[in-house]
Amino acid sequence: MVILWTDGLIFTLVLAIAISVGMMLRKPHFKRPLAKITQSKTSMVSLVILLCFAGVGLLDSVHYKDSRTGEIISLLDHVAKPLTEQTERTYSAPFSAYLYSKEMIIHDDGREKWDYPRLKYGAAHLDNPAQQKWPDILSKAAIGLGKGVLLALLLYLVFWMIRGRKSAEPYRPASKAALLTLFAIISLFYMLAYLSHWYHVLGTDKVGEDVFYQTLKSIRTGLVIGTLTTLMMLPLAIGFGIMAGFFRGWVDDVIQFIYTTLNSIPGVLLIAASILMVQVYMANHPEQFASVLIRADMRLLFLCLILGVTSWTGLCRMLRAETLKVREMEFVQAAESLGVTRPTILIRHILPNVMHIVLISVVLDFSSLVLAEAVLSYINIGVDPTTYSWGNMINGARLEMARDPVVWWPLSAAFLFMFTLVLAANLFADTVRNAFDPRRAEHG
Amino acid sequence: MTHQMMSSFLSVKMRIQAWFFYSILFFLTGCEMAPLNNPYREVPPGVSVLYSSFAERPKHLDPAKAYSSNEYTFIAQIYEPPLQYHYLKRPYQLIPLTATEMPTVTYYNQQGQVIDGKDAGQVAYSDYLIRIKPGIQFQPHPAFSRDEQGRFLYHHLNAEQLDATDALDDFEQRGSRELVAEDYVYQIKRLAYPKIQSPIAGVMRNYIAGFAAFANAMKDQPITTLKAMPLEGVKATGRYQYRIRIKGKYPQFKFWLAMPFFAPMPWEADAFYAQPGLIDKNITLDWYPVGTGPYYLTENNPNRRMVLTKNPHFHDEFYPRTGEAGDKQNGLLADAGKKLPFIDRVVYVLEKENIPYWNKFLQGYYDASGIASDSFDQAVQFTGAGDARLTPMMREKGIQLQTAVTTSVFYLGFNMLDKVVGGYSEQKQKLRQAISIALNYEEYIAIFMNGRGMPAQGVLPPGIYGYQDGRAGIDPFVYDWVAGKPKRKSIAVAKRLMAEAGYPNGIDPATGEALTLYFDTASASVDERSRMNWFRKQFARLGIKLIIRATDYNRFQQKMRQGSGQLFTWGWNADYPDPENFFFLLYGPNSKVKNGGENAVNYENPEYDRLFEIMRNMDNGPERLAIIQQMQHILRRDAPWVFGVNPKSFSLFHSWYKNIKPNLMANNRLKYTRIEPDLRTQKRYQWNQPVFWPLLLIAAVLAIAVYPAVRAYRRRLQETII
Amino acid sequence: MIQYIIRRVAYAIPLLLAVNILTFILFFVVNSPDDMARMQLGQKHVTEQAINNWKHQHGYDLPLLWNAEKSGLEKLRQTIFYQKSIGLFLFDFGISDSGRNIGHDISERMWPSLALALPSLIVGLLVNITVALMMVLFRNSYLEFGTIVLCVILMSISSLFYIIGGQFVFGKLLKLVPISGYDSGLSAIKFLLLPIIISVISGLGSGARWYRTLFLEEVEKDYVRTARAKGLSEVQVLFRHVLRNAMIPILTGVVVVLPLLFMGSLIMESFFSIPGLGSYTIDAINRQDFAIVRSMVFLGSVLYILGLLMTDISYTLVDPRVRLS
Amino acid sequence: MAEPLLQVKNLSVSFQQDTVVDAIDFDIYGGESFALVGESGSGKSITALSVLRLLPNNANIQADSIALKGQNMLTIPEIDFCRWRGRRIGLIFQDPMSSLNPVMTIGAQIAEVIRLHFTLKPADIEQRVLELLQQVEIPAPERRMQEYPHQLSGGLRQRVMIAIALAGRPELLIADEPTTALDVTIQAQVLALLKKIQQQTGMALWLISHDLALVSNMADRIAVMEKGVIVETAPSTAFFKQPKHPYSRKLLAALPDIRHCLGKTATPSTPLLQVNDFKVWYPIHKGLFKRVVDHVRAVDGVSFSLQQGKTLALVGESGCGKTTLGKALLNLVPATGGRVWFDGVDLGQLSDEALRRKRAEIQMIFQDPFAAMNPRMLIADIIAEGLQALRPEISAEQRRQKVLHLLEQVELPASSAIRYPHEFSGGQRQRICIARALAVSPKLIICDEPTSALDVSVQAQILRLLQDLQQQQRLSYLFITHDLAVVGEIADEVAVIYQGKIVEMGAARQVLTAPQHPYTQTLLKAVPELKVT
Repeated sequence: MVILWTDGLIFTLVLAIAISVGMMLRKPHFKRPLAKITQSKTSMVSLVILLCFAGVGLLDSVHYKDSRTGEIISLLDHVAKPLTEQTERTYSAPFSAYLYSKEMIIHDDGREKWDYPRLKYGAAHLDNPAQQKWPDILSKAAIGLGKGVLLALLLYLVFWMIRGRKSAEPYRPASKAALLTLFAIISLFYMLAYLSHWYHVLGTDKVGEDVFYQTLKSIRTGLVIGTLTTLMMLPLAIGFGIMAGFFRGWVDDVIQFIYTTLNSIPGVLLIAASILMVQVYMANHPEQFASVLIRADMRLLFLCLILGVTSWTGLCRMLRAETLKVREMEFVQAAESLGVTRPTILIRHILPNVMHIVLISVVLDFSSLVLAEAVLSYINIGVDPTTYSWGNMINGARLEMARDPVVWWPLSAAFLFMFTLVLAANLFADTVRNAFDPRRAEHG
Repeated sequence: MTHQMMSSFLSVKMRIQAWFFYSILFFLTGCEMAPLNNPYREVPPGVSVLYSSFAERPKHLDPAKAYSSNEYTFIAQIYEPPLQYHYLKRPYQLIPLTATEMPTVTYYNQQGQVIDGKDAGQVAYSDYLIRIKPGIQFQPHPAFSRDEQGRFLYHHLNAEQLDATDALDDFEQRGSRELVAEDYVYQIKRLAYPKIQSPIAGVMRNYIAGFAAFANAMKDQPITTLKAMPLEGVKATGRYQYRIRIKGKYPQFKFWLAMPFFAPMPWEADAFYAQPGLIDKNITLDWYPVGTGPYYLTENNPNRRMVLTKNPHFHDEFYPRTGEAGDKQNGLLADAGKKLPFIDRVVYVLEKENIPYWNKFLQGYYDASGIASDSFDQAVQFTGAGDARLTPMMREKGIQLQTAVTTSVFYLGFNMLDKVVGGYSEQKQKLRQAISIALNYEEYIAIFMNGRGMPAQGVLPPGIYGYQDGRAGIDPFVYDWVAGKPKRKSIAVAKRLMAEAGYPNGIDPATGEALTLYFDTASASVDERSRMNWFRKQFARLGIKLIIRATDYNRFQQKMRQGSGQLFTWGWNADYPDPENFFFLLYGPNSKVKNGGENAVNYENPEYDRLFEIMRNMDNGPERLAIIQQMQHILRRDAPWVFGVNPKSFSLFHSWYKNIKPNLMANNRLKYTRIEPDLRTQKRYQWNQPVFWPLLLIAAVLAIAVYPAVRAYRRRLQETII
Repeated sequence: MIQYIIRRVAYAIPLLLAVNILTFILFFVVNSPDDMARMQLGQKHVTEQAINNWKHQHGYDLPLLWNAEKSGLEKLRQTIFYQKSIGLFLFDFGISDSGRNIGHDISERMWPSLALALPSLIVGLLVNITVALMMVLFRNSYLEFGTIVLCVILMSISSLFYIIGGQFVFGKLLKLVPISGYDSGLSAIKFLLLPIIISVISGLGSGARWYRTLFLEEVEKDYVRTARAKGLSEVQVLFRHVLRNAMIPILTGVVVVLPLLFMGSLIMESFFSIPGLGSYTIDAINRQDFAIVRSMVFLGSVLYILGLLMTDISYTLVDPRVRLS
Repeated sequence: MAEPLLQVKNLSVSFQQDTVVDAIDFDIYGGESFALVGESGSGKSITALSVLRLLPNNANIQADSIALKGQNMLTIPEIDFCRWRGRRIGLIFQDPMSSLNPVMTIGAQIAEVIRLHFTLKPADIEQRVLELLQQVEIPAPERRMQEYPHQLSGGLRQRVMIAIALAGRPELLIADEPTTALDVTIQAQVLALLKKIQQQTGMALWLISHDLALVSNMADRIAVMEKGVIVETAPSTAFFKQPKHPYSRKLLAALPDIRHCLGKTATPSTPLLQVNDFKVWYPIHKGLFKRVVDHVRAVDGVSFSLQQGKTLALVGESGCGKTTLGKALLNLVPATGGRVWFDGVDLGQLSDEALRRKRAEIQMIFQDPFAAMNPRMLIADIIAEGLQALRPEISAEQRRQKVLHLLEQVELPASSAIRYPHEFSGGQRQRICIARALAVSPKLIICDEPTSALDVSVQAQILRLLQDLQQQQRLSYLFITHDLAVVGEIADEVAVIYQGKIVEMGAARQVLTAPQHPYTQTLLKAVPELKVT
């Protein structure tokens, strides 16, 4: 069991979320919005999707040293071992039995022919792909789907066992939708997984790695960027924001000065410089970064850090403004007249009343961060080129789009997954905002 | 900027008309029309313009500083050294350019008597006497322009003159003058001048007599004093002839004489550019060259494009009448004896990404192109015999393919100072040999270079004297000769070598774990990942665990200098077609760590060094060849490099592109090329017919999307309570 | 008013100083002057001598922040930081490490950036407002819902997809526009058409939603009810009252970014090889040309601060309630 | 009787599930002034808005008919109906500030209506605007036309609103709480103006208000609304003589009355709070270096003393500095000058810590019970907060007991301890606030308009509660209010504040019955008397 930096942080984050949700469930002023969220179909569906992504991400965050190769791999790698091992020479289309580029084939009889060679693994079990392929795919898909459905039903049974007693009447329609999505996802995913034993369901990339595997791996990167960054920035934003708003005077001036300075530096330059810095550090301390994975992980973490540093100012400003409002509220004055000390007032009166802003902005930032990762990777100041990420995939895809015939699947795959994640995140964020933002309580 | 605004406003009127024309036209008919996607402005008919590109702006256009290929693409067309390589003849052959004939070399011994110089040891110094053609004129340039009294117009610019100028074109007076030997001498002085920081100053001070002394003398003199100050070893012995004195014997020097470093530089240029205030407007010798070549730089906006225009004063030079066998059939002698150059103008457009470049090439907006590995399948296929030819699609476009094995080598180096991979003991040799076998460069070439390259068998690439192909030329430690082909030894052999080297199955007895090696790389691009994965796999086959350490180029170089690296890939591109230019990469005294030389692996083998010292001063001949063979063998045994790849360059040319012959030494090829503009125009029309219906479709969809809104609004207006 | 501006300008100076120091430190933690020299001098035959020459010529042979040898003020003056910073404050950016005059380059590259950014901004603004107004006009109807969903979808697509897709379809397949490049004057139009459209579309999702919320906030207000009570029709209400009030945050929001338009857009410019400041910056980063990077950071901060100032002023112009003090 | 101008038959309005207006009928006749009275949330405003179709889309309106001059409005399509608004039915809203477009000059806002409904030449329009402004008695109309709402005082704004409403020469003018946001004196003026205009133009006036006293002076007929139902409709004279419906009676009974002060007898007692030449000034910064050029004198040299177990009422209009004074006494706002003795101690001399504890003996009850409690905290915690802060030594259990005791004192069920503020009505919240104040067993409670946000009936209860508490624990109140009627109910002594200074002070009955200072007199005149003839 190896725990990388990001892994550790992710698990702490998960823990934190679990706890805070638990606490929120007890607080009625959270209960209402939460109820609102759980009642909306879209939010529940997107939540389920997000959770599924998160599941994959977590699976990919449990690392251990593989006894055989001594490489550090994650559970996901373990599950997807066949995918990692079945690498072709180069591109091949989804479900294809042939390589995507012609090359010299030397037949057994020594004849040489310039043609598309068969794949080493993809559809290798067929001896005459031309006729057999599609029937085979369909049948296998059917089997896979069937198994998937069974699995899903099984899960349902367990699920029902657990919470069947206290049936959640009010949430009926939404939870039904959620369960349906879950059902669909599980069975479809299982089908794909099943098929990928025989085929490259999303094709292979330039060096013949399975694109399906890459996209799965990319999920973790996206999630880490989206979540850890906020984790990094929250303390800064909340601390400074509230203090500036509450104490005003010189404290306010100093904090404002700090974030104006940070804001006025073009973010890209800041990020670029910092990333360079990490590389220098790694170059000077190679012993600490024994394996590619660790190096990449370090860089990823640092990227989150620096993104956090560049992005806390926005939230900070909002919190400051809100605090300025809240501190004028009469209950704060009442507390003062009751002789409550200022720190207590900060914690007990100010913080809880600005928390909804934090929540909203966190959820909103998530998607934009996931998108930002892609852009940064394009300018080579994103994640380490050896880490799987949608950004890197898109980056490669630029070249592939120039080919003729076009290599469309890596781009499409990245697009599909990224789009699903971000869309889900956005929809969810919307409902969260509508639920928690007092101003938007009335209209959608 | 004001300038470009002006030009833009001038072009406004006609543009508007054009746009209206297009827009009207396409809604009426979809028929034949001027391509909308033409990135260039129209050129007057009859003027033949060549379109090319540059990925990164050249750092220097000063022949004393420029050293990289992207700089040479420009200055080699502008500056003329005394010698050049024959365009058609192979093996590469030096011929006079501005010189009347090849320089005459006389050798002297200590006592100063003339000797034949057979024995390099005897030679104290050798004189190169060069005669240049009279009547050669410099390009038009304000630095030369004088008033009727013969005083220089622009050598003492005053304030308002400076304000008036934004680019070089703003000096309306342009003069010229005849090229004299003194200009060549002056340029060599510039090489020595410390402030200019010529990259070859370090090399030349070892050869040209008095070079070092001159450099020291000029340490803090202003550049204007350069003219007066004499340089002992270099003297103009007449208006049209000058002499260069070389310490000892240095046969390779004649190759230097074909490089822009030794092109003439008029002192007026320095005098002109030295004026304060010009540099603030980016008017420096680095951006506005002054040469005698077939072309001169008329527009230099490294942010967008650079334009070479035919030099009106260009001296008589003619297309070669003779070539090697087969040139006639290939039509390479069609223009024999015609006056050079053929093309009126060359436009280099800034193009960072190679995708747009490739697409524009296919659309006919670039005349020539390399092949990015991603577009390779689209362009090229291999026939049964394993040789490359164009795909049908390309052929029907009439595109021509040209291939050549470059005189360069990409190798994987072992840092010989390293404890694990370095050292000269039997075992270390075996370890390195094992790795050499395991790294299957055939596969590498197939995957990452689409077969554009051949596995290197030694230090020397093909086309360099001393290279042998066939059985004699293979690396016996890595290859066997099977069925008339070199065949890489099996992985089993490598494993055995590993065992003998003390790492059975790659297990390091010291740790008991798999042997861990570190691979340093400078680049961090995305496709690098797959390359690194490949390397990892290859090493894994020996049970070696490879760890990639990617940093930026600076760190990488630093590592190299400190010798803290272990494995790394690097390449070398020939300066001149002589084996010395490759063998010196492993010459002990050139060690990077010790002397900051080019010997990056810090290889040091007394025997090899001895042979090298003999070899480098010899003229080509059987005994030189013999020594070269010995050296090759030593290297193959010690295996300080895994001799990686000699890349093959594939380039594509459109049908209107004439006189194509690969020439890796000559970089002033431009003057020989000819294009047929009419053919090009016609093809462009044919290839770039815009497609409009999707636009209409989109419009329709939008309309449909908006319609319900309108209807809903109508309904809203009519609604009542009950 | 004047006094206010003066105060703000005075406030900007320590800000810029801080920015400058920060970038300076960030950069020199990363690479030493020697690295820079090597970077610029190229790879073949680089001698120590040459490096020292280069450092001397570009003034990198001084200590970074503190010169121990010198005495008194010179301790501060004779440092790279002082020498390099002082010019910036006079907007004399000096010579780049690769030997070109930065000020000149900036003044040249500014215009393409502007030619791309300004139209994108204006067109984007118009489109966003129209869509947003439409949503508000049909609020609580399936139409609004549909548009919101569309917006969310647009938002969820990475801008890279838009660019790649756009180039592929319009440039390569339909051959309607040049794939990339730039030209001065009106001939720039055909190069800019695609980038502008793309940036508008990619900005549409978030923009329209944001404006919608602004409009909705206004629609809730009492004076809108008054306007209805006056007898204005829905459309009149929207255009005469809601739009006008909502324009205040919108306009001021736009004003903030106005100056920054000069900085250009990194991605767009490098994809369409438009010779603007955006690509200039990217190149500088990749070439580690500190002089340029520093100048651009400085310029960026100046423009940002200018933007803030302009925002405050524009408030007083568009909103009668606001007074500066 | 003549055919009614506006006839509403069986009108119901509902949002989603809950019905806010339930099958009401009423008529309004030409030229009369009709008042719809009810407490907040009774659905009176909704009724008006629904008639004009100004409710948000999610409102569901049903009615047999709403007819103007016998013309059923329900069947008129929106596009035509919006021509009626402003033209045939004018509307005045409660809050003149937010009801005016902040970025348009008032001239433009009035002109808009005219341009909309009449085809006039620009010059004529301007002329008409002037007329209107004069009609609503706005001084210097030419100048005002060019000004923006924020440059006008509340009264003027409301006049502008009226002008806008009148601009269309409507047959019916709906005034929705037209004066609630205004000070007493202004209120009187505005009402007078409305009356006058109604007589001039002979249009019908539909007045919507919660203030029976006010209505009694204005309306010819009165309809009382309770929870969406009209419980009683009667001519005002009849109504005030003897209301039929119990709810009406309750309302009337709850009305505070100045005359109660007559019953008060001054029993001397020891002074608890003594304030001497108390000042609260806000600096005005100007210039490059933000020099202080002048001060806003919110409270300017106030001196008074409050006796143990008594109530001193600080009366004044909004912005006169009474609230500032209260907060300054609590040190929520820094005082600029003056001295304060609180039962014998000079607060100026105390160290911060001692001050903090001493100050706890002075507590405050705020105007807005909704803002006065942290919505994120349980009632128990809210009440116990002061105890925790000042007496950390007492155990949680004791604290719980104390809290329950307090709740009982303010007549709230013990169960409310574990609930959250939003679950309570305004009145209950105010009780909780009182409990919170009592928790630290103060000697003095500053009540800042404690009842002005409440309905009359609730107001009465709170006042009673306060009085009871005073009896039980000899509390002293510093009662800040603008409502003289309330003063009459509760105060022993009255201090009238005008522009930061006390202009008149004395025993309640004396000040209220025989005011000396002219300002006090105008105040008293302005108070709407319940007309019972």
